[in-house]
Amino acid sequence: MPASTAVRALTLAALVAARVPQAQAADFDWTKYKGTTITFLANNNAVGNAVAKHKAEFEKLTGMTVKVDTYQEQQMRQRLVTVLNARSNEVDVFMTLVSREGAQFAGAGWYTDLGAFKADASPDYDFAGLSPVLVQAATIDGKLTSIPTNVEGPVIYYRKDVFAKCGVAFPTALDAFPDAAKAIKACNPGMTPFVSRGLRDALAYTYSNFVHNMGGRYMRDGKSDLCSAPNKAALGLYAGLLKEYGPPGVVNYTFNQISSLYRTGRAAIAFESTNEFPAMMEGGAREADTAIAVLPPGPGGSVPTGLGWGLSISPFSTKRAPAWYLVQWATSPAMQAELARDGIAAPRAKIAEDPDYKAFIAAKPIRQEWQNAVDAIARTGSSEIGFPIVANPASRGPIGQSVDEVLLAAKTVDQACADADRSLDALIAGQ
Amino acid sequence: MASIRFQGVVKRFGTTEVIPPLDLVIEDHEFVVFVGPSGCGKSTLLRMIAGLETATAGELFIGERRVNSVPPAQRDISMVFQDYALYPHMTVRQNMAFGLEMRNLPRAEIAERVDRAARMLQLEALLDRRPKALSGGQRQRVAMGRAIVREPKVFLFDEPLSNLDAKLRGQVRAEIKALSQTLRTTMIFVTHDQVEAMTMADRLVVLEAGRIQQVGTPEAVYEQPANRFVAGFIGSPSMNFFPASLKDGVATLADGTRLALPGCVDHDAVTIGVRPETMLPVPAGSPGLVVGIDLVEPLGSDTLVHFRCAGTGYVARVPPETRPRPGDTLTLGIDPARVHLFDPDTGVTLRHR
Amino acid sequence: MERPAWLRLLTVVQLGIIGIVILAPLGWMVLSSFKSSQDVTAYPPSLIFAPTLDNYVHLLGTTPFIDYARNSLIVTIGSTVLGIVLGVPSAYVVSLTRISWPALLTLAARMAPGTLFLLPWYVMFRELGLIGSYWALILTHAVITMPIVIWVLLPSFDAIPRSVLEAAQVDGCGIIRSLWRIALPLVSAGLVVASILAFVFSWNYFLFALVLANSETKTLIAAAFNFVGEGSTDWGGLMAAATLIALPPLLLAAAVQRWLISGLTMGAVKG
Amino acid sequence: MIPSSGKARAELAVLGAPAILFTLALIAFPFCYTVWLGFQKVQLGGGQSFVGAANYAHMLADPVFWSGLRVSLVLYVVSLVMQLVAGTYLALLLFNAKRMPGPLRALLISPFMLPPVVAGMMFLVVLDPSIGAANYLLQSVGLPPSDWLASPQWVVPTIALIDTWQWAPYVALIVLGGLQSLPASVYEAAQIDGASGLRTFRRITLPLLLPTLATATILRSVDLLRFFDIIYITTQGGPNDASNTLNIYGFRVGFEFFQFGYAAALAVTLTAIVLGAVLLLNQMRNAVAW
Repeated sequence: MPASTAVRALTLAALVAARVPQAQAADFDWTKYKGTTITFLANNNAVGNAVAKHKAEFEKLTGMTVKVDTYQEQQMRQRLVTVLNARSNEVDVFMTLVSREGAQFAGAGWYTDLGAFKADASPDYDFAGLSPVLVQAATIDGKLTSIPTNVEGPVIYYRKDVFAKCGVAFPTALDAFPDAAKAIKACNPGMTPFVSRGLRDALAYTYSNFVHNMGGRYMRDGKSDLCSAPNKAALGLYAGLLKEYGPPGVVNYTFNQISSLYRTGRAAIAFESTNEFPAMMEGGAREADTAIAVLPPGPGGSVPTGLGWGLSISPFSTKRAPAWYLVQWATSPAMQAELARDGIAAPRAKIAEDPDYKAFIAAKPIRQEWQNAVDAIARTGSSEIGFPIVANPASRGPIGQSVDEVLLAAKTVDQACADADRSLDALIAGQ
Repeated sequence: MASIRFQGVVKRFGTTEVIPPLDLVIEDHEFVVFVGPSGCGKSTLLRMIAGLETATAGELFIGERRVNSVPPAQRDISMVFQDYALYPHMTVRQNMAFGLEMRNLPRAEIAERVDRAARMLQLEALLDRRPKALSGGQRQRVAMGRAIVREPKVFLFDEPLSNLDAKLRGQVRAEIKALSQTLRTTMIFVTHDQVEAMTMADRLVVLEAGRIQQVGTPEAVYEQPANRFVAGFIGSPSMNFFPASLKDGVATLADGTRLALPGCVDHDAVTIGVRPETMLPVPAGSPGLVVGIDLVEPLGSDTLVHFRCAGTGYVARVPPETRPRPGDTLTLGIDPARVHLFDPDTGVTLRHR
Repeated sequence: MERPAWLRLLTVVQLGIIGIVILAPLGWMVLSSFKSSQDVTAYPPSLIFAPTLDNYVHLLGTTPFIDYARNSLIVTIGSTVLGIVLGVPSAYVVSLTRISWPALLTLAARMAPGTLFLLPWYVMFRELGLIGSYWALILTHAVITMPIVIWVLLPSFDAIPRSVLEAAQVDGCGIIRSLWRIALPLVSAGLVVASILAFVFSWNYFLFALVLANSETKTLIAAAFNFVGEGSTDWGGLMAAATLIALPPLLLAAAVQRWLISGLTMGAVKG
Repeated sequence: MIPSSGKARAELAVLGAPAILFTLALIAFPFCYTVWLGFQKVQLGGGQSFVGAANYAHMLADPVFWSGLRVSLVLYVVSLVMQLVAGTYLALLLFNAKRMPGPLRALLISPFMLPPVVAGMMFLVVLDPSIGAANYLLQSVGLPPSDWLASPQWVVPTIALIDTWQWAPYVALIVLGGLQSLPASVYEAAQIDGASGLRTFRRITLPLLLPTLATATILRSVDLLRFFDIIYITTQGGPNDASNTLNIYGFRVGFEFFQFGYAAALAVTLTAIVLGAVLLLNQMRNAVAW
């Protein structure tokens, strides 16, 4: 983004000077669109809820009114697609997962290019401070589809007390994982040694980390590559862990079952999103005995999965300029520091230097571990979840299916990967 | 008060013609009974007068007014239904008042008319009850009351007595007859019961398959039936029909019995009709039909004797003192003057004996 | 004939077992709604726990539950009334004329998957400027309520003796007046059942509201999904919400159960 | 009975037309739009091209469609049989327990009044393999725990069980009505003929109930062939495609994968299946009418 270089330099300087939350540069008129009402279609996750929670501050600051329409992810997408398909101006700002639907939405012209709006940002809006990895991921065909709002990725939550009691060290390599799980199962039979996502349409999120750490990738030379040696190793490892050491019914597990299981002390290791941190710690029972780490490296090194929700503006909105005010406010350094204290990892490295935030992190050791994991994700993360094709959402099905088939012992690794390759090649060809 | 006139009226349901072209005039003040077996079209005729069915073709007049396309409510008729069709959610009073309300009569007049009708029918004590709390006979009277308060030009009755038990039926029959004499209104009464028909009618209209078989006073229809159908339908038990041949004033029945029918024209084949009550026992050896008795049904006032002749079953009505027994042989005399002759092919009465 | 005592006992015992099977999940839901977030995920599940109203307090305090409930009531009552206004005369005409295709036509919507309607309806109501108004929901929910009204009432109308309606005609009622003065009072039990069922099915329907409502008109049932969210799955809260959402239909069922059994069965048997 | 006078016709039209017009106004466009969409390849964000029957050809070659069809039919048959049996059984009990208190009766028939969303959530909690009460109950009586909704083998029976829990009472209501309308004299005759209770049921009650059961079958078929709500809440078609009914699949293709043309083809196919089944079942009902 060459055009933004100057802005970046400016805002960088500004940020150093002004780190107090809600500090406003005097020359930026937040009240320019006073009286305007904008509609925000939000996902009912930590990010969406946090923005909704602070919306009164925005309304006070700008004199605008925000209508927050919150849905659970699937319903939100259903509504969003319906609204955009009808080219309706009903929604001004919406949340999007670029790593999932980005290519499709961008192809459909359903994103406003936010690059053009950056000029109309408050001086303390440090655009350059946003995670370059995420900004890069949100840029499609040179257009900025969305502003990253958070960074998240699956990390290992584990019970250090159980590891200590059983005399097991946290594995330093991915392929040592089954041994650790086995040892825990042996010394603590009542406890689920390992839990992660088994739900077909949800597991690409956790599974991709295994694929990348094993040195695999989804696609090679325009073909599905699931039967390559690293991919097969990842498939065998992930499905095997869940099959041997996972809880009953893990094939239906996604974030909520996983955090319930871990929170109540019935799992030794949980591989789940950083966003689930508050849910895992709820009630305080796990704060003392939990440690957090990224997935141990494998033959492919350590490539944590990292992605973020983004805030986008509908191209059919008739209030795109006011909508941008909400987007820049929600993604501003000041707001992101606030959000971080609600457990939403900010896509801005500098937040970590915010004194209030520092104090917050320092209050509990586990928070520091969590922050470290988030940092690692932001630094080295890959957002390749599923196939890097326009039909990314549809590609997640066969991936999940291959894992579940092995997990349920319906197919061998070879059969499962070959079948998945076939479906995915058809999907790629069908585009 | 009005006459009713059918002119070439036809009724078809889909492609089925239930009433072929029909002409009929019912005079003012007349009590006419439509009678016939079920499905003969008598109810359809009545419902056409009411306006509940529309004539497919032809013209229908009430008084001088052509009513083909006049809705029921504007025909100035009232109707008593077979199941009475009382409004279950209204009291007796409301039931009777409803039709008047629909005509926007003043309240006082409605009350007055309802009271008068209730008095006439002895319904005063029941006025605030709902139909559910009434006996069958009471409901029947309410249905009549509902018809009376309207003070119509024509009363229509659609088998109104068929849901009553035998005793009540006789009583109500008399009441209706009395009513017709009090009100002097044109009344049309539909029934399949020939006793009702005979007892009530000024004139009978006997119908079969949508066609009028005969119109006439009960006596005329009984004594001079127009055809074999009417002869068989009116009168209980039915008239006996014997196939025969007629030559030189003597009829020969299928079993060889010879009956003297003086003055009759010769026919190779003829149907002889004899009413059961005109076959009376005569001393053995007298001229007559010699029969073996199959079955005896004593009715008290008379006794029915069932017998067979040339394989067909017949009935005679004999005085009880005869005391016939099954297996006995009986000689039945036949009065030549009361014998009916029918064309065996068309069923038409042969007038020229 | 008097049934022997042991047979009656057997019936009672079987009913008891079935009753437990039917009511246990409901009971568990209600029980869970009074559990703290710790108790609700405890294993083994406990029957004895310190009951708390937290879930309800939280639900009513932090979510626009009351607003959603009001929206649901407006949409449900609106669509039930519309369903009755459209369905009652239609059922009467079908019953009178024996021409049944209109009744079948109204069922067509029930044969198609609900998702089929979402995209086109959104486009349609947007053109009409009705997106985000209660009308979009009332109209689409009436597509559900109207056939219920028609099919429950049809047999009730059919059961009215034709002669009663003819008597009304002779008495001077036109068809409209005979519906109003004679037929409608006679099918009042059926009308109660039809209204209740229409109300319940409209209250329970979520798919259309998901797309046609906005933040201000969202119905309770469409909002119910929001209680399962990432990072905050709150089983106790979910069960509290489920309990409250289920309450109106259950209360209605209890209030009119006697009519329901006679009225519905009549409708269902002949329909 | 309706005379064909102009006024009567006008009144009939005034009464009958609004429902017809309303229905047409609301469903004609969606139906036509969907049929049309089924012949298009839809470019997200506007623009589509006519592709003839390509979506339908794709459907016939799509293994997920066939597995969806199979799941739909299996779930349909299993649920229907369970609901008819359980519903009839419950109806017989209710019929015999005439002096049962009203509120209790209301509770017994209440599940079908419950929002399916709520029923789904409720069973999600009860049947959770880790925290659910159902497994605890099984284990406490010495039975092995089940994965319920998480087992590819058991997911369809489990969903059928949930649906039966919810809808058997509805079937029971219908059957109860049928029982109440059976002429008492038939039973008296059977008693005089010396038939035992079971034989009376099999030889008299059941055959006489057939039309009622046929009605219940039609009413349930319409919903069961389009099975959606409970799966949408609980498994979304999983594990793998074990509970992926045609309706769920069509929904996912449309709103998760954004392939509107193909989704429309699936919706049209499902509608045709339901319509065909209803017409067929209606014929059957006429055949068993007495």
